[in-house]
Amino acid sequence: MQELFWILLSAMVVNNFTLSLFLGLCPFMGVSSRVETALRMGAANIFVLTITSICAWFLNTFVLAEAPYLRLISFIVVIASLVQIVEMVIKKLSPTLFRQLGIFLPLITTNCAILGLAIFQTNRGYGLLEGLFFAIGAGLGLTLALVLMASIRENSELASVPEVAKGTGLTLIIAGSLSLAFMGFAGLLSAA
Amino acid sequence: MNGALSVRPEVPAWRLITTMALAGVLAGALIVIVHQSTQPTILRYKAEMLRRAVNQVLKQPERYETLYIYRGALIASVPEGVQSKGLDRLYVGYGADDQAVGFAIAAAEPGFQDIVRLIFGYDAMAGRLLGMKVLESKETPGLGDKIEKDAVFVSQFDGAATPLVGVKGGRGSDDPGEIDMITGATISSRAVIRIINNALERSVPLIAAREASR
Amino acid sequence: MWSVVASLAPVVGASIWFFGPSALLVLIASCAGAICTERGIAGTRALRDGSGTITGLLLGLTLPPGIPLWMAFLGGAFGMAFGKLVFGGLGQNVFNPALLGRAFLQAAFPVALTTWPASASSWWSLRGDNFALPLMSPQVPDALTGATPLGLFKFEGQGTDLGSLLVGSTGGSLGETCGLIILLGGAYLALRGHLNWRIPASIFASVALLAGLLHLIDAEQYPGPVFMLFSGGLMLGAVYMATDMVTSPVSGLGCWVFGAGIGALVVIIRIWGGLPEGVMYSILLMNALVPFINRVTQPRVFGTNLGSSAS
Amino acid sequence: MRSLLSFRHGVHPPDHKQATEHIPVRRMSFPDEVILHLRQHTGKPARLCVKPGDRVERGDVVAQADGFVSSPVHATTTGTIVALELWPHPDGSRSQALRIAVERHSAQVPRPRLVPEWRTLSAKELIAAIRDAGLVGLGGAAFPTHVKLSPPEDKKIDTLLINGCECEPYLTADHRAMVEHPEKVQHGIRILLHALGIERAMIGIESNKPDAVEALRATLPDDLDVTVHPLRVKYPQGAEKMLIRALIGCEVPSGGLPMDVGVLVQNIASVEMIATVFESGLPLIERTVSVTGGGVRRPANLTVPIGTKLRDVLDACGGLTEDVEEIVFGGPMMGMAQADLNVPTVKGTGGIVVLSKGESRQGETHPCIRCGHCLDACPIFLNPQNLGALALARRWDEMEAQNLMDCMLCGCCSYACPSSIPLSQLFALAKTSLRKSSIKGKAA
Amino acid sequence: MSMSAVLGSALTLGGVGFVFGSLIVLAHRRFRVDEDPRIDAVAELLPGTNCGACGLAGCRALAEALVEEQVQPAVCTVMGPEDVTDVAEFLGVEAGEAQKRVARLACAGGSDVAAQQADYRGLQNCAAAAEIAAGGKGCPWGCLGLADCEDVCDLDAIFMNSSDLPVVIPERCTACGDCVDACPLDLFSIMPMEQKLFVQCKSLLVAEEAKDLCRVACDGCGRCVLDAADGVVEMVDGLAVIDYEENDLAAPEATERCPTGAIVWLEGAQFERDRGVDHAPSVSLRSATR
Amino acid sequence: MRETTRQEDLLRGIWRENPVLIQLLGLCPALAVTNSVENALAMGLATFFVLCGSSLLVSTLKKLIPHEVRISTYILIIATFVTVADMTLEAVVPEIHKALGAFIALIVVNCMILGRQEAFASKRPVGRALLDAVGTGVGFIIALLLMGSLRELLGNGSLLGISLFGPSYEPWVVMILPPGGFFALGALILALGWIQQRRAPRSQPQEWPEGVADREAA
Repeated sequence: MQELFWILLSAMVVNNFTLSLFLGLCPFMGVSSRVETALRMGAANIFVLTITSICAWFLNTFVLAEAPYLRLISFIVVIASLVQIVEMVIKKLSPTLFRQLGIFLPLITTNCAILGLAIFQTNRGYGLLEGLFFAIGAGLGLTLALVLMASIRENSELASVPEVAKGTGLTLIIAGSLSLAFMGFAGLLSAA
Repeated sequence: MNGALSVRPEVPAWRLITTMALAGVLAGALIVIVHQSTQPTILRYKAEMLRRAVNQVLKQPERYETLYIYRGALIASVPEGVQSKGLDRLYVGYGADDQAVGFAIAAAEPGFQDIVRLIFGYDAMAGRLLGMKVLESKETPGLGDKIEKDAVFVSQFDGAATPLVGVKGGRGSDDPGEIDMITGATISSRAVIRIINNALERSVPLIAAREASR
Repeated sequence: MWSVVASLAPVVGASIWFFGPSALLVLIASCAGAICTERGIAGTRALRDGSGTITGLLLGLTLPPGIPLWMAFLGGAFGMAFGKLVFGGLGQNVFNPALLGRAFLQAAFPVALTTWPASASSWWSLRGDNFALPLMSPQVPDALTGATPLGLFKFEGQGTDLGSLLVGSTGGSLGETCGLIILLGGAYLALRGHLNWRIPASIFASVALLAGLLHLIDAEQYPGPVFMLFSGGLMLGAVYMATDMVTSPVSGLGCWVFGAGIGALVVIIRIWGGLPEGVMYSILLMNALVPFINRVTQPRVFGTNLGSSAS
Repeated sequence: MRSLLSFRHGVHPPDHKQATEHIPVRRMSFPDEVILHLRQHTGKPARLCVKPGDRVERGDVVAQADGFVSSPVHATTTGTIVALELWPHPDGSRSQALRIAVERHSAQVPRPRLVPEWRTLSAKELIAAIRDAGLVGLGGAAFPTHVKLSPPEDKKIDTLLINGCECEPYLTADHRAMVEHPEKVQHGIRILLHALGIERAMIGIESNKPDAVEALRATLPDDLDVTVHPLRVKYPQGAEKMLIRALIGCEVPSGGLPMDVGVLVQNIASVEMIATVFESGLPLIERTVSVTGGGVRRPANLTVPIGTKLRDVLDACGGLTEDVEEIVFGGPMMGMAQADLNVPTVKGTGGIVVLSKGESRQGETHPCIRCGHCLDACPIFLNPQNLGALALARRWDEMEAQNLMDCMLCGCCSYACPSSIPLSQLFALAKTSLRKSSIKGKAA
Repeated sequence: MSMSAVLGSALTLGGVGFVFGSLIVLAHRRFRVDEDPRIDAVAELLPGTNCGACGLAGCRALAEALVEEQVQPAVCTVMGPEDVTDVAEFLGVEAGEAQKRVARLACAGGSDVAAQQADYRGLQNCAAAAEIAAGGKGCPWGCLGLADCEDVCDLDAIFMNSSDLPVVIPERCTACGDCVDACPLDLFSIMPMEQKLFVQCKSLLVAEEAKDLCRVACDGCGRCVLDAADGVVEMVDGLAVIDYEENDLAAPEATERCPTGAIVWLEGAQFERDRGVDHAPSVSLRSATR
Repeated sequence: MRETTRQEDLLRGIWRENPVLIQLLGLCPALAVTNSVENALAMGLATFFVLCGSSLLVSTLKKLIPHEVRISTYILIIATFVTVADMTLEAVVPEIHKALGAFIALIVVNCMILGRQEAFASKRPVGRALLDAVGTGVGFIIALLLMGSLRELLGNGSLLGISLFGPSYEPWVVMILPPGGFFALGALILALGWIQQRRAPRSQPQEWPEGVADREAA
């Protein structure tokens, strides 16, 4: 149990996917100007990451055991297609949910966090349960980073930011500062 | 403006499917060919790395062999029909007289920043360590990564009595079980000690059982 | 702003009393870093309201006395440039610039930032290699290094007696050792209306509560609330850093949430984290949350959600 | 002091009332010319019913109410109508106004007229009489009184609140009215209660006017449920919603009116004026104005004919000092700055505050440091800090979503701001912009 | 490892490709949104500034309207004439006549000619100043000169001249109407360039009173009414008003006897022509990272 | 789309439309693996290889790939090249491969590569597509090298492992940690913006009309 908890916390805050592994930077820079959007993007991410984790575990265990060299290409093709199919299913079953989350799904397909999760999970040899905790932790971490960034950017929108720093410059500096602040979580639960 | 303004004609379904399938076939073929030509080099390198690590922590044995942990016991060769791939393993080194000099045990647990992966040699007879080598860590450069790079720290593990006890630097005690921790990197140092102690806790009964059965 | 500087005078005085000329040098260097950067980048637009001096002083007070001066200067410059000026200057920043500078230094030079002087031969002697050449490592003899009360507790399980914690005769950063003087300065500021008393109050309350609970559960493993309150940078952080108006919530409720969050994070990092001290990171993390807190703690507008009294 | 009734938040500006609070009200002599704006009240401007060249006597109707939410305008002096022309209005614009040349040697005695015996009138007739007298709320907004007295059928009024707070600094006209004519105030209350058909009235007075509390308590009627309540000295205690919160203890719903909680609020000056109307038969043609501030040589409370030019009022008070900085109609917190000495007083003008250099708060604006003082000051619990930032970015719609429309522009936030950010001015312009765009939206 | 492995993986991936190719085809057929493909094609040609000068909500909306032949390509004044022709040819419609429109300011009372009554010291923007005694300017209809229009103009088509009047650069103005919305005194209006006769004043005051407040105010003398063709200019409440329905009859003669110069004949920009400055400032470069 | 010359195709990606510094594509590798020049160079070369390879293939096959499945096909092609690059690096420079870790595989989801296919290679002749890919790839390498040298220089006092400041240099450890990546790129972009801003008004100062000049002076 302790180990699962550590996996979750590690992916969420200690080695936050975005702030220390630089995964999912595109949405982090792009979809982080409004808190509502960021929250929904985060939720969509948690969802897709969970699916990916299960998917990757399945592929690793049953399909790719003999041909690990096809791992990358299978991951990307399967994940991309799966996300598309999930998108369609949601569209069909719940238009409300689709409006809330669905529009982000295509954006997530080519998000490095998703592929990154699958690869890290494989490299670390996580099982199904460990993988799930890892995925949820990573998703929560992404959401946390996105929401923090979005609320800060909303705030800075009203500030007299110097012309050169507007946009990316400031976003990167904020990201750096967040990353610096998250260093405080280093060693969490592993000091004992 | 030229031909940019044209409306795309409908494409028949079979063409879409064939394109995808064909692309898949080509991709698969290409990957396998490259895989086959690079695989030997990669495997050779990996084996070489492992050999070096084991040799280092076992203090240059004559030879070593791999033991698999299978159903709670150490075995030298995997029974028929069992995949060796997924099994945990350790390595036993032999001296010139073909006596086992020690076991190389790999272990991984969270350190300060992320997982620390290390291998250490263990002399089961004397209950002492032979050496320790960190294989992979993401500890703070210049501080935590001293567990890997600080020769003084690493050399303490040569011949250290188990279980290990970490002490704050500068005490100058001669107790062989005491490891002087790195100033400013107490957590990382402690992690190394903890990883080794935990791994021993797991492995020592296995080793004892194997010795007993001999 | 200058009144905040004035209220810091006793803290500065105490740090010089405890750490000798080193303290003064470090403070001057960090202030110089902050002020030069402000003037250099913002030019004439830079405000002469003392906010640069506060940033420099607060940064200096969180540094160990033996730190090379070039590092103190760099920290001030970094905090000012990336913590404040890129956001558009006074009033627009999200993170406390002094703490950002300190966090940067901590991440950049972890060894120098955790080297505490054990004792000095005389008041006049320097507490470390203050005059190390720019970009070069300080030369610190081992005999000089000591440990902070929190470090002692975390890594060696040793307590420190309450009297020395209160008076400040322990190892630590320049301005962090003497809790009583800091409280005094805070009280002065609160009376003048320059400080929102809710923030330190909620920080103290949540730290005391959480630490007290844990202490009740296992007094051996977890230190008592008084030790938690008076050790490390908690006093300085709670009174002078967390209360920076720009980087704290605007509404009363928001301030309570903010303070409670800092307190909780401090206890979490100190007890379960890898670092002995977490005040700086706690405040920075909660700084990052402030815009979000402000969003969710908008005051209830007069005449809305009246419940039964409306009819 | 803690036990006194009040509301939450608000500010404590220095009251500066000592200059005039002990000086009895005096009447100013008639000026040479009065300017009567047709738009002196909230609602539709009055419709002219005289023409240039006509001679009018004091109290004659010169413009009829045009519709229900409107109010007639009466000649405030005897004289000849010179012209109808565009004249500076206290709100800064130019609007249609009558110029009346005052008859030099007239006794200014009004025509003999019938004084309505209010006790014999039905509520409806009484309200009609109030309308014909051109009565509007004299607290500043100048909302026609008869409209206020005719709530819709489904709103039951059970309490009349009398606002004797006069929480704006400097102003003392209401204070003097309460001290000098408590019996008139009680009389006015009696008439209003009769018009509303209820028996309960509460008078709220800030506790810095103990003599007023004393005077009104001494004259309380025996047959009606009228009570006097000293209130904490705090701005804006006199705002309707704040007064209701203090006296009744409930909040007027956001976007609602006092009648939604069964209350009607009247200002002391209006109450006194109602009594005057029914005692003398004269319509609303003059009122007491506090002329005060460091920029006036002889501060005073003057009874001034409505339509007197600012210049003439100031002359009656000894003129301006050398270091005048700013002239404000109304109080310094919510009043309107004036740019032209030819501006005439209107029905809603209860104070003329002339600020000298030392008094005028013209601090240099600094960046917002998010200290939150404005949140602690705002009596209706808005977030002026955020609203101000949004206003600077012209994001009006978001401001509306954050309840900007509940802002009553009391100015507490601007007063509390240590960086001297003109927050309430920003909100005023945001409200104007929103009103403009909503009109446009309706038109489209 | 041999040929069989190569074949195996090739077939595996080929199969994967086949399956997902089919899936995509299925999805494509089933969930397609029917949209005229020409809309995309046209939208690509449009400038993409979403300026709104065409009167529609952005370029995409214009593309839709163009395809449905509700408007003619020339309503887009931002796109070059060749592009207009391209779009027209592609859609097989008439290009239509582009009518260049610009924002015009109905006030010429700069700080050099208009009287100032009081000092305004509050927030330095027009909207705020308009709230306080009309910003201290004598004429309550007059331009406050605090540049709200310049601030809201995204195209840098407005700059304030030395007497604090906004000058619209016709070459840059896309007639988006942002300045019209921003001006608290409603002084701006969007007008076709063809409408050259223009009254640069909104003051309803007449005679000396008008001229006391501003030397270039319309004082309601009525000379222009007499000098112009019948029905072109009319006096309404002491202000000359031009009936643009009769624009064809308008001629510069109407401005000749104006004692204040309130009525003008505009060939290009307002105000700047007399000063001999007729070229636009270069566009300031924005950071490319935005 | 405007016609471009060959020279433009090649040079555009290198600086004016630099994928990382200007277009902000491929930030993940630009931040994650640039803590030393060596890693940055390896990553840059691998990406360069993938980009050129897939551009070449995509523009060759553009007629055969139907519009509807183009993205899926591109991803397939890119993934193939990435796998090839991954294996080659592992065989040839195992140390660097270990340092780059999963980020080699993540080249697949580098938006820059897919972006070039979609925007350029799928519409242009093979030669042009290759020129564009080379330009963009070189631009990417340059950006990575800039980041790598800045971070290695400050964070380790060395370039390509060669110590520059002597043994007593105090490294800024933070620069090779994640926050350092963000700060380094942020600072680079700020510096570029600042240079651009400084240069912009000076280029055509005399063309400003009187009124504007007055206001600028005031």
